[in-house]
Amino acid sequence: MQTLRYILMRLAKAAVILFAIVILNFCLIHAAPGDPAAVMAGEAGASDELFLQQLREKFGLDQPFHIQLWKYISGLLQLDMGYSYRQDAPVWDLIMDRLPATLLLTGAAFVLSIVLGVVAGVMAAVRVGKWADTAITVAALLLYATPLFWVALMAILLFSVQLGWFPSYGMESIGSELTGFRYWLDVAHHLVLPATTLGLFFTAIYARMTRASFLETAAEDFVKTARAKGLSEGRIARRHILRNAILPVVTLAGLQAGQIVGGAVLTETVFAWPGIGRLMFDALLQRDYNVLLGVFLISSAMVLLFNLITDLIYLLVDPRIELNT
Amino acid sequence: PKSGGRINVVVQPEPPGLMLGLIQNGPTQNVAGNIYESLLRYDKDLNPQPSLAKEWTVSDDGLTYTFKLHSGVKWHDGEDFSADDVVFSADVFLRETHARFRVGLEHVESITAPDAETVVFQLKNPFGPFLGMFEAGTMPIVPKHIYEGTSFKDNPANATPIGTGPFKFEEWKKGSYIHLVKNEDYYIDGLPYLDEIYWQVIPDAAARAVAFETGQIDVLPGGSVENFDVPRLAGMDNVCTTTEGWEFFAPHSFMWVNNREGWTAKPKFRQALMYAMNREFMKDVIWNGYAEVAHSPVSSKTRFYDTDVAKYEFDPEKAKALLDEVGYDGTPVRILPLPYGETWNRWAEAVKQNLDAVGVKTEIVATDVAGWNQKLSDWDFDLGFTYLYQYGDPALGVGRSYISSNIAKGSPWNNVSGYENAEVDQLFADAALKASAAERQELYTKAQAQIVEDVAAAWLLELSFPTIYRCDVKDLVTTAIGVNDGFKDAWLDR
Amino acid sequence: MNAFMKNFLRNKGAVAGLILLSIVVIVAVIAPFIYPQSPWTMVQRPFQPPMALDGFYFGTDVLGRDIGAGLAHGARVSLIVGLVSTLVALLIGLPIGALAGYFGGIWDDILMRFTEFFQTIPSFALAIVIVAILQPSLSGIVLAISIVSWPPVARLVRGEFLSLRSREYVQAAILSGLSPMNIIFRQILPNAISPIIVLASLMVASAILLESALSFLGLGDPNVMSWGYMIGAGRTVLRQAWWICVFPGLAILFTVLALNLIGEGLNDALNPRLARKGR
Amino acid sequence: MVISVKDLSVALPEGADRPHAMTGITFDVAAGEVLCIVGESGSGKSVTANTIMNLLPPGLTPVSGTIEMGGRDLLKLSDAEKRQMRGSEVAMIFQEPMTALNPLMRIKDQIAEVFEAHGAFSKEEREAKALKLVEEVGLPDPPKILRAYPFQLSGGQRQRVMIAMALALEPKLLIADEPTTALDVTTQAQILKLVRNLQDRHGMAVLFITHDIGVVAEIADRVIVMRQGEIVEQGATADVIGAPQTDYTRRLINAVPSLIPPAPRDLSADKVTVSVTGLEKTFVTSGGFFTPKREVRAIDKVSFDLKRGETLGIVGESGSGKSTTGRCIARLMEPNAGEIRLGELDWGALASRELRAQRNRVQMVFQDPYASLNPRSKIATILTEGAVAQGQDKQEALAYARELLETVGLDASSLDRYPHEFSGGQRQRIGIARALMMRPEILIADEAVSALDVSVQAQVLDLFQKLREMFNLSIIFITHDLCVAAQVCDRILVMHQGGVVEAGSTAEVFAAPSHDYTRSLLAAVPGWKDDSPLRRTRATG
Ligand SMILES: Nc1ncnc2c1ncn2[C@@H]1O[C@H](COP(=O)(O)OP(=O)(O)OP(=O)(O)O)[C@@H](O)[C@H]1O
Ligand SMILES: Nc1ncnc2c1ncn2[C@@H]1O[C@H](COP(=O)(O)OP(=O)(O)OP(=O)(O)O)[C@@H](O)[C@H]1O
Ligand SMILES: [Mg+2]
Ligand SMILES: [Mg+2]
Repeated sequence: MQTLRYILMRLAKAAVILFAIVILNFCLIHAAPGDPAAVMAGEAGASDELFLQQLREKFGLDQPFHIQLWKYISGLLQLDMGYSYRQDAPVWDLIMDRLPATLLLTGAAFVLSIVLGVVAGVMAAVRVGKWADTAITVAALLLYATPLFWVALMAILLFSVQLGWFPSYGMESIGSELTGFRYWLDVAHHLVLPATTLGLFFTAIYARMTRASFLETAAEDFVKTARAKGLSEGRIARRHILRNAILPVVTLAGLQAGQIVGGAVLTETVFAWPGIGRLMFDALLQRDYNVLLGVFLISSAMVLLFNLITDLIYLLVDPRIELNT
Repeated sequence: PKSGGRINVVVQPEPPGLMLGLIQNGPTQNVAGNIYESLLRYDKDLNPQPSLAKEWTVSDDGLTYTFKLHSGVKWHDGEDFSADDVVFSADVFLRETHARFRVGLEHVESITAPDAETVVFQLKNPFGPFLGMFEAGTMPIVPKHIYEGTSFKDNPANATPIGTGPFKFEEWKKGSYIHLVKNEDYYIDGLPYLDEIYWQVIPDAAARAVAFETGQIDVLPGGSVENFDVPRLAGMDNVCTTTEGWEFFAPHSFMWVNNREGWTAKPKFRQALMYAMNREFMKDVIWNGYAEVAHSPVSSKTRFYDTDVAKYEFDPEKAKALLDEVGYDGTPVRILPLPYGETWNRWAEAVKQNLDAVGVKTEIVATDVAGWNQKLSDWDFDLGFTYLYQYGDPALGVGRSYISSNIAKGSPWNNVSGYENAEVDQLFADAALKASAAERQELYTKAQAQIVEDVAAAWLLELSFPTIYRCDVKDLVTTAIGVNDGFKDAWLDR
Repeated sequence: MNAFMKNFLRNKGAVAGLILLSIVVIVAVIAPFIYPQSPWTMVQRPFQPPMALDGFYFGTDVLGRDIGAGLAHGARVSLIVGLVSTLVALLIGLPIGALAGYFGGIWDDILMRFTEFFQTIPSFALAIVIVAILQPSLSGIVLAISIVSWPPVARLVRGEFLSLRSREYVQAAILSGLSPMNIIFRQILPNAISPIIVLASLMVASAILLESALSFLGLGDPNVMSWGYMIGAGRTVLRQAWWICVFPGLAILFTVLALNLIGEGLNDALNPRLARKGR
Repeated sequence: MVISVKDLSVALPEGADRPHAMTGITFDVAAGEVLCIVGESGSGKSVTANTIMNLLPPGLTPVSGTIEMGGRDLLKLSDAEKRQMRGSEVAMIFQEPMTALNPLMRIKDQIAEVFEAHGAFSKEEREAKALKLVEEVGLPDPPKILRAYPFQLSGGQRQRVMIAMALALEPKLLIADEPTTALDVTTQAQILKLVRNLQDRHGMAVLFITHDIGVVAEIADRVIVMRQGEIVEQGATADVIGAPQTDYTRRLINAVPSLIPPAPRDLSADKVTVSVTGLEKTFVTSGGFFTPKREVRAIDKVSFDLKRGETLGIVGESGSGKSTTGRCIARLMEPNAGEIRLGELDWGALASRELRAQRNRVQMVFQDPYASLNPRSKIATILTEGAVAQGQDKQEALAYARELLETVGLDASSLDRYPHEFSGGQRQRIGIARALMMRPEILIADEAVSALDVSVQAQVLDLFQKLREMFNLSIIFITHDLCVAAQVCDRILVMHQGGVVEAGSTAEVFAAPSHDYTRSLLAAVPGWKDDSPLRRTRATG
């Protein structure tokens, strides 16, 4: 019951934040030079006043700013995210078209990074000071310091072009008309490179974080108690240290799970992954306001959702927690 | 030729829509040129060829154009195509939606369909380039039965384009690909040969190159990879390139030079700019040789180019002398690059270096398409990169950039420089209305000489966009618009 | 202070980082002397591999510009972007965090909601939008990076202030009748400074990465030579001329690495318990 | 003998304060015996215990000696044997009950884990055993405790859980490293009794480490006195405490504050400087997930008067509201109700600007000598900044600071140094000097000596007495230690759950406590039973 109330409270708060975000973004985006009509005119290779006026009228851009804002918001309140005139489709459809791809990519990257990161971090912490620790720490540092797009370029060069192991772009073999299991296998094959490159950076973060947290927890009193009980080191590491050390990692993961939705722009660009990061970037360049706002709204909502989920997970893992509403 | 097979082509950027009657930007034409058709096609010398019209006649006074249409043509939804569709498209639909086509319509008195397979265009006055206006991008024929009486821009059918072309729209997975399939009921037996075309969206130029290399892509239409990549890709086994298929467009690059204010308003200063630029270097290095130096507002690849036009060769000393003469005081000149990819950025940098070298201070103003458009439309620039199509005739593709009646804020496609010369205005006006090619040449030669003398704009290069494709793709580029309608004839030798 | 230096210098990684960073800083400072010409000047034939020509140890790029000159001048830009945007982020985040942490209550509520709000918007996307609005220019990029990177500062500072505020010496200062400003700046801030320094060193690193990512997307300032620009410009020819992209990539890698190593070193030397709060 | 330690030396890592933690110590513990190790901080008590457990932190290595138990040398065991030995033959409990249990595991699992680690019993049996253990250590509602997480238990309960875990496999030796230091007197008394009882019942040997002579007197059969890693004295408790052989031991014993208050002073003539009436403070914690919104009534209708030159002791166990009272009077915290007057002035109603101007009248000395001085400021700054803020001239303030430093027993040259260059006792003196710099009328000392070693504690207490006389201060002395209160306070206020349960002159309260709670507090003070050797020694000495 209390959980439910808590969740409802959080959702209400999230709605307020989202509302503020919508307004801010609306103002920001409209502050950018040019408008969608101008972009379309710019791309068309020919245009005149009439052409622009028709477009602006059609897009509703001829109306005063506050009316546009009001229309957008009242649309949202009716769960209507507006229409992309450029792409001639409802924003909701466009986003839903692309969202699964992004979720798949970031989800895979997320799972990969957290699993790999935690394992590497624990391995380093357990062997602190030994060569394995040094190797993991150095590797994590290097990954952390390398530009993501750079890794992506190198990965394509090596694994697609030189070795031919993985496709270099896209989410599926276009036109192969695979179905069922074979289809998913194909998608998985395409997923390897982008998910890995996107995940590696976060792997580095989790590894470093886990290592630090693990070492810190290992110095706590209850670990000494566990030793005094005669437990084996492996069991102490697993049941006592790791479980406590993982908590800050969970927090970070929650924060980042939301952020990588927006952060996938680079990966989606390099790998031509048809996700919403790319949709956002294109929409920005095309001043496709509604789409851009929609993507922002959705990804902010994701962030809030993931934060909530993290807090709920925290609740499961840590009995001490007192959630403040 | 063999039938069958599937082909993968890059489309870049992802088009905003495929309804060619509404949108005529590059990628839309690439894809939709195979869905929609017009009355004619043009061979590489810009001679008209049959398309929806199987034959046509022009009256001697140059005022009456009569087209006989193919019979048995069906729209992709199974409805019959008829001359009414043509009249509707030209007279109603495109009049409302197509800015460039409207220019031609000004010379048209009436468009009629005496019978279901005949269309007659009656002109008010002779209009030299009129026969060049029946290309799919200029005058796409749209289905009357779907659009008549509706709001064209909001018609839901825009999402599933219906044409008469050799390929039908099948699926568009946004951000990923557009799938076209063979039109089984195409009115020419045996055509097309291909079963399907996948137009793939790959946002990153390097990724496009890799996709071609790894065999996932068969055709890279012109401009889809950076020029630096072309020689490498062209050098691969079983890869062919061609610079053909751009004759109709003859892309012509130049910088708008703000003729209104600042130093660029001084003709001598503009001449100095011309002498300062090493356009051979730009051609060889930035365009990898896939270009020619542009000496005139008219492309050397189209009709009416004057080979004797005065040429500004690379001559920094002369540039400096001219700058001294006008007393240039070091006020920075703003360069607005074209936000179309790395090549264009490098180009702006090269221009900047050339100008810096003769002592002209410069500053590159980076923007995206929207910003570029806005700055040009608002005349907020000193030098602004652009490239324009010639559309086969100076009356269609050149005059618009230099005549004073075309000076208006709000569009980057009119006389953005703000060049005003009554004599030039008159020359263009006269030339358009002449039917005889010789008379027209004379007028255009005069116009070119004057515009070049005044440096109304800073011409850079006549661009070629090599199409890169696997050699087993045959007959890909057969017309003056290349892949835009190229898959009608293409076949796979596999 | 001495103990701090000793601690810091005992850390091999930190020393390596310091040396690396010093090299970068020195190169940035003396860039105009080793490469007096503008890095944009086309000085040689394009696409010359490293060492192929005398004096062009890093080769030339697509327009025949000296990559060495680009690296040296780019070091200035990258460092400036990193430092200035971190500074600006600190200027935003520090007061917000300090006020929230010190005064608590309603202030804390308002300021932290504000911070959360900025943390909710995906930061990279926000940076892109801001640059697009301001149109790519160095100041726009710096501002965008600052705007997306201040929230962690605010949170960290708030946390520190929250815990330091109840320290007994702060209570004693209140009892001494010192003004809130005095307490914030003289009593609390100096004690919160080590984690802030550590965070700042890491922020410089991420700002450099962020700038390069923006450049990669074509949102860099075209008038200044930065490493991100060089990679962005060179990636299309990565296959023909690896050196155009690889050297600036390595430069970023090493600089960011150095900053991270220093950050970790500072972390260990200044405050061994910071690791989890830092991010 | 359950265990015998012979000639044990443990080396410290390079850079430590001395080369060895202990050198050549020898002792043994017999079954059914409680052996106390006592000594000042850093004397090597914990290292000794950890060596026996084979739980030395990295860097510390036994360099000589043997620890014999059941015919084996514990130092020579393999890793597996060591693990086997821990928990089953030797068990250990630690000082900090708050952190010694895994916060994420239920009590049940933590106890059962001991069996599991040693492969004892089936799953069901383990649960049953755990239940029995929890009952045996006297925890209320055992099934509920088993299901609880550590954070849901009080400190004393957690320490009982620790003991239950230690007893699980009936070890022959129980090592307790200051298990009661962090607890209230009453809880401490219960735990000591529990240890004693259990030992009687199970007949095991107990090695009990403490720095509190009172605890030694209460529980030990035999005592070892350690200093600087060496044993300076050992023997039966009655002998060592009753008739200490070495100066060191004697000093330790004498430093223990006596529970016997000195003769009362006559203060009837003095003016009232502070008068508090009906003070209330309620904390509202925002509701949490498991805990609904909660109100804590930290203090409830507290009233008292304080005269010029008088010392008022506020005593009570943890959480009784002592600090809250002090902080409200210092106006570091706003009470919900009640009046505080300084003489005629309505102190509690001063607005913040006026308050800041008069802050100097009430000053505090804090508990933690490490946290109460700004580590980034020089002593000079720490001492003078308040005075300067009040408008005093910088040079004058410095001169006064020098004077005060000498008054509190520090060299004037200390001004140029930083806090970390001083010992805990010295820092506390600086803290006192800082308070005096403001020329206060009222000094509130919140647990001002609790963190100090007994010997240092005695000196600081003396200093307080001296200063009170010199400056004619009114002092509110907050402490949980009745012995300390007995030493310095003229009057005592006993607090319990936010309310004042008893107030009166120290002598009266100690001699004839009127409230049950006061009585239980007094009874819980270790080592002062009528027949205690400590009482004897202190009475004579
Ligand atoms: N991990 C360690 N590293 C270095 N020195 C240590 C370590 N643990 C203890 N020491 C040193 O060993 C000596 C004995 O310490 P120990 O902890 O046994 O003292 P103690 O008597 O238990 O003191 P306390 O009453 O403060 O707990 C001290 O000088 C201490 O500084
Ligand atoms: N800032 C606060 N917020 C909420 N509750 C508080 C706060 N400070 C104190 N309390 C609660 O008020 C009660 C009294 O606390 P106080 O610190 O006055 O006790 P104390 O007698 O000084 O105890 P100790 O001996 O442990 O210092 C306790 O229950 C405590 O939990
Ligand atoms: Mg100890
Ligand atoms: Mg207290």
